[in-house]
Amino acid sequence: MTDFHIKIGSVEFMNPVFVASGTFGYGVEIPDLLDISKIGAIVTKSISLMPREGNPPPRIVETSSGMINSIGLANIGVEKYIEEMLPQYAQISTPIIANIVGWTFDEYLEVLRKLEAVSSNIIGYEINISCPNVKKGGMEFGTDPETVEKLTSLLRKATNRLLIMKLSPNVADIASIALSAERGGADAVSAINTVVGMSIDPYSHQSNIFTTFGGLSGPAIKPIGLAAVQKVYRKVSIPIVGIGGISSGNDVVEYMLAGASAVQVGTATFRHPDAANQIFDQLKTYCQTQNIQQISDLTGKVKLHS
Amino acid sequence: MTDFHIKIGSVEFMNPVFVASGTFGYGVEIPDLLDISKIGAIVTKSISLMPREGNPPPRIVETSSGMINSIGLANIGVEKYIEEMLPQYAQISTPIIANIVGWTFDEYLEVLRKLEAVSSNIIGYEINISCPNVKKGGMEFGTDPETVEKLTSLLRKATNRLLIMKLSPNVADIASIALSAERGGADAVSAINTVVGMSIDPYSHQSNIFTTFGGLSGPAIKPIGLAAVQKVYRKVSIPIVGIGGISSGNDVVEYMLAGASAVQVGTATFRHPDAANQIFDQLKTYCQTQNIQQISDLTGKVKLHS
Amino acid sequence: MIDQVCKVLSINPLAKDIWEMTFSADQLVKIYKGAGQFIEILGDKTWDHPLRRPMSISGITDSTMSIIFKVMGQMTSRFSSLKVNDEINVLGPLGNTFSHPSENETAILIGGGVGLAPIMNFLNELKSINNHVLTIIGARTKDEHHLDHDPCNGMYLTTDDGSIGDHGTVMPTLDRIINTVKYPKLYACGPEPMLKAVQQFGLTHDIPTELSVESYMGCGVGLCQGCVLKREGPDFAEDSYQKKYTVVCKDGPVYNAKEIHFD
Amino acid sequence: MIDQVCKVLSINPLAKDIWEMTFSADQLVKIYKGAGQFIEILGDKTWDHPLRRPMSISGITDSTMSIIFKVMGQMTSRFSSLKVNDEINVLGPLGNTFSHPSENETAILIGGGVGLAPIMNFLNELKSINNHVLTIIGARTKDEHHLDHDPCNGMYLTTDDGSIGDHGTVMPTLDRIINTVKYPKLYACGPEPMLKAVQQFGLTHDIPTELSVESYMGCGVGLCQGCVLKREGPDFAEDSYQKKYTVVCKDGPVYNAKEIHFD
Ligand SMILES: Cc1cc2nc3c(=O)[nH]c(=O)nc-3n(C[C@H](O)[C@H](O)[C@H](O)COP(=O)(O)OP(=O)(O)OC[C@H]3O[C@@H](n4cnc5c(N)ncnc54)[C@H](O)[C@@H]3O)c2cc1C
Ligand SMILES: Cc1cc2nc3c(=O)[nH]c(=O)nc-3n(C[C@H](O)[C@H](O)[C@H](O)COP(=O)(O)OP(=O)(O)OC[C@H]3O[C@@H](n4cnc5c(N)ncnc54)[C@H](O)[C@@H]3O)c2cc1C
Ligand SMILES: Cc1cc2nc3c(=O)[nH]c(=O)nc-3n(C[C@H](O)[C@H](O)[C@H](O)COP(=O)(O)O)c2cc1C
Ligand SMILES: Cc1cc2nc3c(=O)[nH]c(=O)nc-3n(C[C@H](O)[C@H](O)[C@H](O)COP(=O)(O)O)c2cc1C
Ligand code: FES
Ligand code: FES
Repeated sequence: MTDFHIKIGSVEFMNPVFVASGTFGYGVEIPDLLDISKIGAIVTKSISLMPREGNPPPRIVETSSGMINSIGLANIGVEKYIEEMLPQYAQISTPIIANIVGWTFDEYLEVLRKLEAVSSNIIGYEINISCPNVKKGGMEFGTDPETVEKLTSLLRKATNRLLIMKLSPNVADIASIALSAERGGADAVSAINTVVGMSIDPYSHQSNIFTTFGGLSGPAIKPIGLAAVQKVYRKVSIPIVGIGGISSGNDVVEYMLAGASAVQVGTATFRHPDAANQIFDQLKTYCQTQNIQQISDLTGKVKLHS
Repeated sequence: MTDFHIKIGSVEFMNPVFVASGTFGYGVEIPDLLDISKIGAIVTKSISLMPREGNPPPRIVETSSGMINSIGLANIGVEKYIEEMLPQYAQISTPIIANIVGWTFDEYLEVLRKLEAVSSNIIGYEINISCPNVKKGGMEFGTDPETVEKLTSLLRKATNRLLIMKLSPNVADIASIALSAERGGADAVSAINTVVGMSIDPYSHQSNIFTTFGGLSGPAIKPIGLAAVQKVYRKVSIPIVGIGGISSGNDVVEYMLAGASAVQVGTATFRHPDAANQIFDQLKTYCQTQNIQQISDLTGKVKLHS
Repeated sequence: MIDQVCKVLSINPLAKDIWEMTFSADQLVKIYKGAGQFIEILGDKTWDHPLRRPMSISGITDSTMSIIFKVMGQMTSRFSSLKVNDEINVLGPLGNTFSHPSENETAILIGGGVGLAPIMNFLNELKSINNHVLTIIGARTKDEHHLDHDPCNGMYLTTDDGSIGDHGTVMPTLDRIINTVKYPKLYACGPEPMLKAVQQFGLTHDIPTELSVESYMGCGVGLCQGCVLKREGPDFAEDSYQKKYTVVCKDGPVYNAKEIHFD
Repeated sequence: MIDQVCKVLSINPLAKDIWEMTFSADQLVKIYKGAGQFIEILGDKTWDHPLRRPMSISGITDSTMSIIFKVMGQMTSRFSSLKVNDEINVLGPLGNTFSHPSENETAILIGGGVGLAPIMNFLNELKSINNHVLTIIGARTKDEHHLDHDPCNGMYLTTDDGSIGDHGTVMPTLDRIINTVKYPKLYACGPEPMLKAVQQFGLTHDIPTELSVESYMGCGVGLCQGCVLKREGPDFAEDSYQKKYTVVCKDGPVYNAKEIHFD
């Protein structure tokens, strides 16, 4: 029997397979066919200070082994989230990680403070920094090491709960951003968010996404996510949550070998709402046949040639 | 009948579908089954000052809708290239673009000068800047706008032939790099080179690539290439050669709509050695059914929603 | 909803590029709620085409479901090459249903192109409860029709080129027969221009109208927020997050014509 | 080489996880040079698995080619589910050939696992020109063999577990029969440990030895430089760019044992 417990910061999870932000709603409006109690943790869609209606359609399009989305961070806003969603978590045993987004330092901080202010069943926060910094001329928060360190330390001061900074892959050097998050006091980093992509209908000549650019996800980006995790693993000592194109138990193993302590499943859930559980089952089979005693033993154990 | 002529700098090409660097050798050792005279242009594998044996195997691995390579810029070096390959171009009517790589400014310049010094059948140069700058602590040339501008202007002074700077996608802001290339005097930019990726065998725990990190190519990265081309198109006025995951005539159309004047086919050639010609044939059919008079009319004509 | 591996029981061409496929669905039919609902098919185990394809349920029995589909692109073309006994993965039933006409109302069903799929299903549902129904099915030309023009039995075909049935879109026929009905209720499914016309017609004549809409779908189950459509008016369903957009796979695909806004 | 769409003519299991497939190849056979050559199969029109899969030619007629393959992963598993009349896209013939033994030499062919594919092809080629040949085929256990142990006719089987033929790897058998032959020439194809052992044996006993090697391939035609193997010694083929590495798909897959270096 394999031990599937993993630890991130001071929090222990029963199972390293989480569901990714934006692909599982708030964790309460889930399809009836699946048993969420078996999922390692649920990361909510990004929550902002004010409600957001999101971008006009078309919001999604399929690509080779992937998809592009531009949902536009549609969400009910933190107040309604506290009012309507938080109470429902009392009925759920699955750990909930609230994903927070903002366009200024203050916005991030205020959302976090509002959540901290209420006694809640949230186990921690994941911070979406793939968002344009309005004060810095629209550059993504996640592209500047100093900004990331400052944001992290601001949030760190405001909570003792698990604090995970979610890294953008659209940078030249993701490891240095991770280092900033570590210096700022993050318990962990997660990587990667979606990769900037575009798609055009050759017949109508129209952009297949209203906002022209969207976020590429799915198996197409798995190699990019794996490289990011390995690069970050070499640079920081805090745990890493691996994300990007995970659709099988073997994919989880690849991410853990590259350096992840846990993983998140995103796009795969759109093919099978129950994907996270199916992937965990495949992981169990792998561990049994490969005789893995402790899943956390895999973390960072890739054998390099050079 | 569609007119397929396109112009880059002052050079006119009969057909906008080229073959990409590193996927077609030097253009002379091509498989007997294909007629290269129909190809728009051949970009050679990267040529360096000294011969390079390349990286140890494993050098390639398949991924979802893509592959990772780490050939290590294996090549015979510029002197042998001049001696053995250049003379053979006399027999070929297809335009040849020599791709050049270096690890210092001087190396790039010396390769270019050596090629310029001999009367040759090369129509121009593509400069591979996805290479660590040894003087700058191993940061890729292609990630720093100043470096790119400096390199471009150095090379510009040394040649009047077509000068194309090949952009790396592994940056936060590819358009600003393109702008540097334009300022440095490049006739055009090409985008994109491969995306940093990794792959692990979950059973052996070994990296599937000797050098751990390699370059992701193929349809998986098409959305990334398209986004890059569109971003660059918005920022510069020199022509763009679109690269990344092109495997059909429709893909060429997408790239042109996004802003490309021509395209290069890479990985697709590994499935069908004749891919570039097949793709051009598909493009012809598309143009016929869609009644396109002039292929260059498509460039940049994507219809945006916002 | 459930996620069932289904066996293809029959697959036949109905008209030009239009196919009917019936598959085993014993689990799915148990939780089926009514005409208007759809399923999402995963035709391919590989990730080459990651997303499922939504298809209206066009027919149902104790243990089977049918769809009618048009070959549009790569996946529908692959569906058309499925053979009897091949397996497909079906997620469903999804979405809401058409609401039945009240006792004094007469249902006028309007289908355009493969929009006839849910319409035929609803027609059979209403027939089974002895409702009086009129049906108009539009297509561009004869080759795209597989039904008979049979006005005496309330089945009107239209073609843009007049090659069968009434000449023109569905609208002139609707305009003509609407006066023969005291309390009409309209139900339509088809291409957006047709839906717009029916919506306009219903609003202008103050006739209750339900439209089944299409939208590019990601998950089909309300998780991705990809399938949104703009709302009209202030009403909105409980389970969508936004006032401006409605989530078609969950709140739809059937809407009161007053509720939604086409661009 | 050419790129031909071929029809599957037969596909049958030979042993545990091992299949033989024969396909139409009228164009391919015309330019075939001899045993040792291989083909690259594109089993899938989608890009889910982008790369072709290299397979040694195991048999050939006027108009057909055969391969023998082992189910290793996703594509070989898909190949095993191909049916008669299905189409595959085949690129070939690729690579070089085994060189024939000179008149006074006796060929000893050694195959391990599915490495028997080019070996069987070469055996038939040599038989057709009346060469005297000895063949040793190794496997882990009986289930993986489909030939008969027939030492009288020069066919030796070995199994690691002794369940059929000689007990052990191919090496003890080779060691035993080598003394019955005056001028032996070794030809081997199989897993790397076996190739290493045969290489070592050939070098130690100064016996001319040819090895057919495997390598992860990209293009199969010399364009990608992905399939390299380290060289031993100074000799190198004209058409490879490097002294250190040889390009297996072009310079190989058959090498003089002195030429190459396994890690
Ligand atoms: C709720 C709902 C119910 C539905 N019910 C049905 C149903 O019952 N029956 C049915 O048939 N469909 C139905 N659809 C639509 C169906 O889902 C789509 O037609 C299907 O997903 C297309 O998949 P595809 O892979 O074949 O096409 P894709 O490859 O995804 O794309 C097709 C699109 O590509 C473009 N295109 C491709 N090739 C060409 C070309 N040669 N020339 C011009 N343009 C081209 C067109 O824009 C076309 O719309 C429904 C959709 C929804 C949302
Ligand atoms: C010149 C040449 C000639 C060849 N000739 C032949 C031939 O005649 N016959 C033949 O059969 N093969 C031959 N091969 C090998 C053949 O090409 C490969 O076996 C084939 O490409 C595998 O493809 P795949 O998609 O099935 O496996 P892949 O999915 O590409 O990978 C299989 C690999 O994955 C790993 N793996 C997958 N599943 C498991 C598991 N459950 N447990 C442990 N490890 C696992 C293993 O490392 C295995 O090697 C030849 C190769 C070359 C280069
Ligand atoms: C439809 C969709 C919506 C998403 N919304 C969010 C979001 O609100 N916040 C966030 O941090 N990430 C969001 N993501 C990114 C995912 O959490 C994940 O990082 C990414 O999709 C890569 O994983 P995958 O390849 O498994 O999907 C979204 C992804 C998709 C596909
Ligand atoms: C095997 C291989 C080798 C390559 N070698 C080079 C090279 O030497 N120089 C270079 O500029 N790009 C090189 N590239 C990058 C390609 O030219 C191209 O930019 C990239 O593969 C994306 O296009 P694709 O998706 O069509 O393959 C190589 C790509 C591959 C797959
Ligand atoms: S398709 Fe995902 S929410 Fe509707
Ligand atoms: S497989 Fe591409 S060079 Fe050998």
